[in-house]
Amino acid sequence: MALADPAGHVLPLSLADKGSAGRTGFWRTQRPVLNPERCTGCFMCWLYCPEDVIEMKEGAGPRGQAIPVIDYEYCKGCGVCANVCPVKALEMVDEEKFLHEEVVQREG
Amino acid sequence: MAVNIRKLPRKKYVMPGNAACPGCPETMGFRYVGMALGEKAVMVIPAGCSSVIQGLWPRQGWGLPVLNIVFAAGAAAASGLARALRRRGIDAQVVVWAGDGGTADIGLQALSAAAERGEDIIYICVDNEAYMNTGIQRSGLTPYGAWTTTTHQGKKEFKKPLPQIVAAHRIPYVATASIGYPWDFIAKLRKAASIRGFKYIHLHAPCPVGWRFDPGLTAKIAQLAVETGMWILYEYENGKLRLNPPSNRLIDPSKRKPIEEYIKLQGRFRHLKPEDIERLRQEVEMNWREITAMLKLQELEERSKT
Amino acid sequence: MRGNEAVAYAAKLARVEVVAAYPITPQTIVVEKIDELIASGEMNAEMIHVESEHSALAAAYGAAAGGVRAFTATSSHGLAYMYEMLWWTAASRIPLVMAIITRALGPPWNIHVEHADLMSTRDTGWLIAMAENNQEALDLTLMMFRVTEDPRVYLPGIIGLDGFILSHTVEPLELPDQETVDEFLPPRRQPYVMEPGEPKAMGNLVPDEYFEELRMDMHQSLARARQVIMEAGREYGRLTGRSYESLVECYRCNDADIVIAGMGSWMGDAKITADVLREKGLRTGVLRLRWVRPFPWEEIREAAMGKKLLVVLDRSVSFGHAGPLFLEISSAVEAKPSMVGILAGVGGVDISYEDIARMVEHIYEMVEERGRVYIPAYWYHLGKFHPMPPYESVFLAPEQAPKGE
Amino acid sequence: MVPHATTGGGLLEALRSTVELRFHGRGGQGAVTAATLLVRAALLEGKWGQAIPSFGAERRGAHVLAFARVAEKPVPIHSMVRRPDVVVVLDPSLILVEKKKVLHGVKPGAKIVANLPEPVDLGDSSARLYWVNATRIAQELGLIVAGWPVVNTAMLGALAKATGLVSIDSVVEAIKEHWSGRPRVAELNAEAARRAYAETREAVAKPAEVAQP
Repeated sequence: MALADPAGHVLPLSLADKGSAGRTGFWRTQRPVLNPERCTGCFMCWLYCPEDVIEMKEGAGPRGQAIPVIDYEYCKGCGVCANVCPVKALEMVDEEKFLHEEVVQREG
Repeated sequence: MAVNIRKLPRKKYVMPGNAACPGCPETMGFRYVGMALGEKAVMVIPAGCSSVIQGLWPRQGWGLPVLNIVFAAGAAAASGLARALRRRGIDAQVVVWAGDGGTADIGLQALSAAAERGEDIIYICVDNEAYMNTGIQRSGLTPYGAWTTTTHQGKKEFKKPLPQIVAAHRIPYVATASIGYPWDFIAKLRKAASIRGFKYIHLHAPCPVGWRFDPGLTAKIAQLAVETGMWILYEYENGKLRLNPPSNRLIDPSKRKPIEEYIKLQGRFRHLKPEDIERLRQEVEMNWREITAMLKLQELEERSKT
Repeated sequence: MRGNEAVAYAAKLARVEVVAAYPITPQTIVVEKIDELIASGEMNAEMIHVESEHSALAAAYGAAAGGVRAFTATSSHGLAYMYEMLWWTAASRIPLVMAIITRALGPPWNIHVEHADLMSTRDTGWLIAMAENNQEALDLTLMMFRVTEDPRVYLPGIIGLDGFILSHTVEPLELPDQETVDEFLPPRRQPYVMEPGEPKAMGNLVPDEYFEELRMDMHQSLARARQVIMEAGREYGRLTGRSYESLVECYRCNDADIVIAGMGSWMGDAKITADVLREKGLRTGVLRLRWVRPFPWEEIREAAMGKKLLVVLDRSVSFGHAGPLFLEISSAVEAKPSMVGILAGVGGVDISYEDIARMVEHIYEMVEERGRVYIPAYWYHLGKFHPMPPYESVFLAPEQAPKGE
Repeated sequence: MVPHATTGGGLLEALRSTVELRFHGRGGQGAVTAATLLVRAALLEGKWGQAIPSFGAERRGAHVLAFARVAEKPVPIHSMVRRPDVVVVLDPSLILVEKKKVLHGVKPGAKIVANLPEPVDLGDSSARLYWVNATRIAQELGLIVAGWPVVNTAMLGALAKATGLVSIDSVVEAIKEHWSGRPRVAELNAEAARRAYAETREAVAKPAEVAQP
């Protein structure tokens, strides 16, 4: 967040934080959905994710492998992760399918 | 210096929810800078996509300190900053993170001068081959034939051979890299940070919006550029040239994928006629001839020494 | 000591750590002198030998942002070339000091004095001071470091000195010793430092409303700088005997009927003019602007109050209107005396106290004869008065004006 | 006398009869083009119009705004639209998830013309909702660019139907002019507008509550 100046000046400074362009999850038309059975925990999706919205959760896969956890709040749905996945464990699914789910989560 | 992906820092050097387009290569590249240099880095960013990607005050989308600066001043401002931090005894690595315009065109003069002075900075050119921030206009690094909003018929000139131009300044380290090969880029950044003086890394960064391809293909297209030989991964360390994998296996043209595989995925090359593709192929061959000749010369020199 | 050397010594005494500059006549000596002082070990600083003025200010700015005192100097086209960096530096609130050795801009090439370069910086948010002589060039440079680094201000500052007239003219001056300067100038302060660690960004996009707030804060800080300048000037006087408490200098203004206003080296000549005219029975004084930003509005207003005639000398023109100082001073003068702007000495044309006396006498006679000013702006060229274009079509030329109206 | 001074007055009256519109879309979806085409259609009918892009470095996918004004006579105004008579929403998710922004400042009884698969509840708002599944129309016609359905022309058809501000014929003509060099693209977009015109409905009754999971 913004940095305060002790002398009370208004300064052109910002601090690193999520959401500097808002909740960019809205931008998605498709979202990556993981099939944990296929995932080998190779870290490729994490490595290439342009948005840094993938975290590798160690030991969380069905075979004890690390699996990606995606932050849909900010994931822009570019599909890079699905394309670099060597075993096609990530699939891009149309966002429309999740629309109501999201509204319910938000408002209901 | 092999890079173990699982041992790379997990810290966020790019903040989710920034203003980059989906599939942006610059945010990918920036993450690797953070992973390689970590808390030592201070970024100097001249005008370009990376200025805007930071998003809106009071937040910013890069996980490192950033001094934004006017377009032509990247290398100069970094020079001053690096000197000041050194004088204050602060262990820092000042990094210029500039686009192709900020590097090859409007920023070239300051870059050349800083290289000549041997300033202790790493200069990274994030090359997306056009002025993307203003909406896809041609740059000195736009390749032959590419459509931009100022080359509707396709660019008639060739890409400026910038890494070679910078290498001609005889600085200690010049390398090319690609966002398709993060481990190579990270290793090069780490090497650069271990060397005092001016270091230059030219990062090939395919832009889905400007090149007209599906944003999910950013990394794939970057890899295709290397696999077809359109982009060559190499480094000059104290003047000695070395090809890096996988480019080192591609000296033999038959090992390279046809450039059509790279071109056909991009809308910016859609209008190319066979003769245009041929010209582009010749340009690729020319680049490889130069590299090969240099390598042969080095080999001869080595042999004469022993 | 030449004016350029005075400025170089000021940078040394201020313990500047990084200097980045590109040579341009008539500023070159500043760069050479500083390099010499560094080479001889007298000055503990680094010189960045940049390839252009744009890079000069950018590199000095980078160093200042990195937390050290930084300095640069330029002239004319060099200043024009670094223009965008002026805005960037000021709005980022990083203190930094620059000397501008005033010179005309081409074409045709002309390396001589004119205030066009300095005046083009007025809207950029920098503090601007203008020296009358080499001693003042040195003193104001030292003061500028203190004022720009004051937490109430946090803006960069420019010292102007006239090309060749001061920059290359040898004048005796008193160099304060290092202890005195150290006492006067506290260690560097700035609102933030760019260094590794905290992931902050300087200058990313802001909402338009916040942008306006940033601009308002710059404006208010410049207004607050008035007080800071007066304090620093008083303190400087206490330590050196040379006080710069006021933003203007008034010479025999109090009882004057006529006041000559202006800035720069020729205002010394204007003081002689005042004496000469007083001998002839014309009670004349001089109002010299030592600071252009913040603009000494109150001081000018007060000095002009109740006078018969205010003559403003300008050494550059705002083409299509009049001299910029004349225009600015017009905004401050309330109970307007007869006020006339005169443009002269542009592109290094020599102006002596006799010229100034001639200007004032001529204007005063006209005013006396007709009771008021008909043409408010003239260009004084080779001893003749040329009415300024915006007015000549509206007002009658003096020779056509009916006598005794 | 100043020779070029405007004389006559009556500007406020002209402003009051002006229809003001706000377009909500995502960067790259063509909200600005939609506003421009609307104005072109209005001009074809001898009206006056003005299309205002949202200025700035908006990125693909981000929520962007565009504005338009349509009037019988020229109105010398250049500020953004703060109290819209009509709001056009190009993307279903915007009205679902950013409803507050979509309804912000609308005049009482304003018309909301939205791309939706089914009507939604506008809550306490007095605004009237018109909806059409423009995404489906675009998909069926193959109006897809870089994986995204292009819905802006369909939404112009919906706008014509919901407001009568311009006729569908003018919309089609404006579209054909805009893509004059690419007749096939023009025809597809024109067809999208015509279909949307035919399919646009007003959501009369409050729709059923979204089922709780």
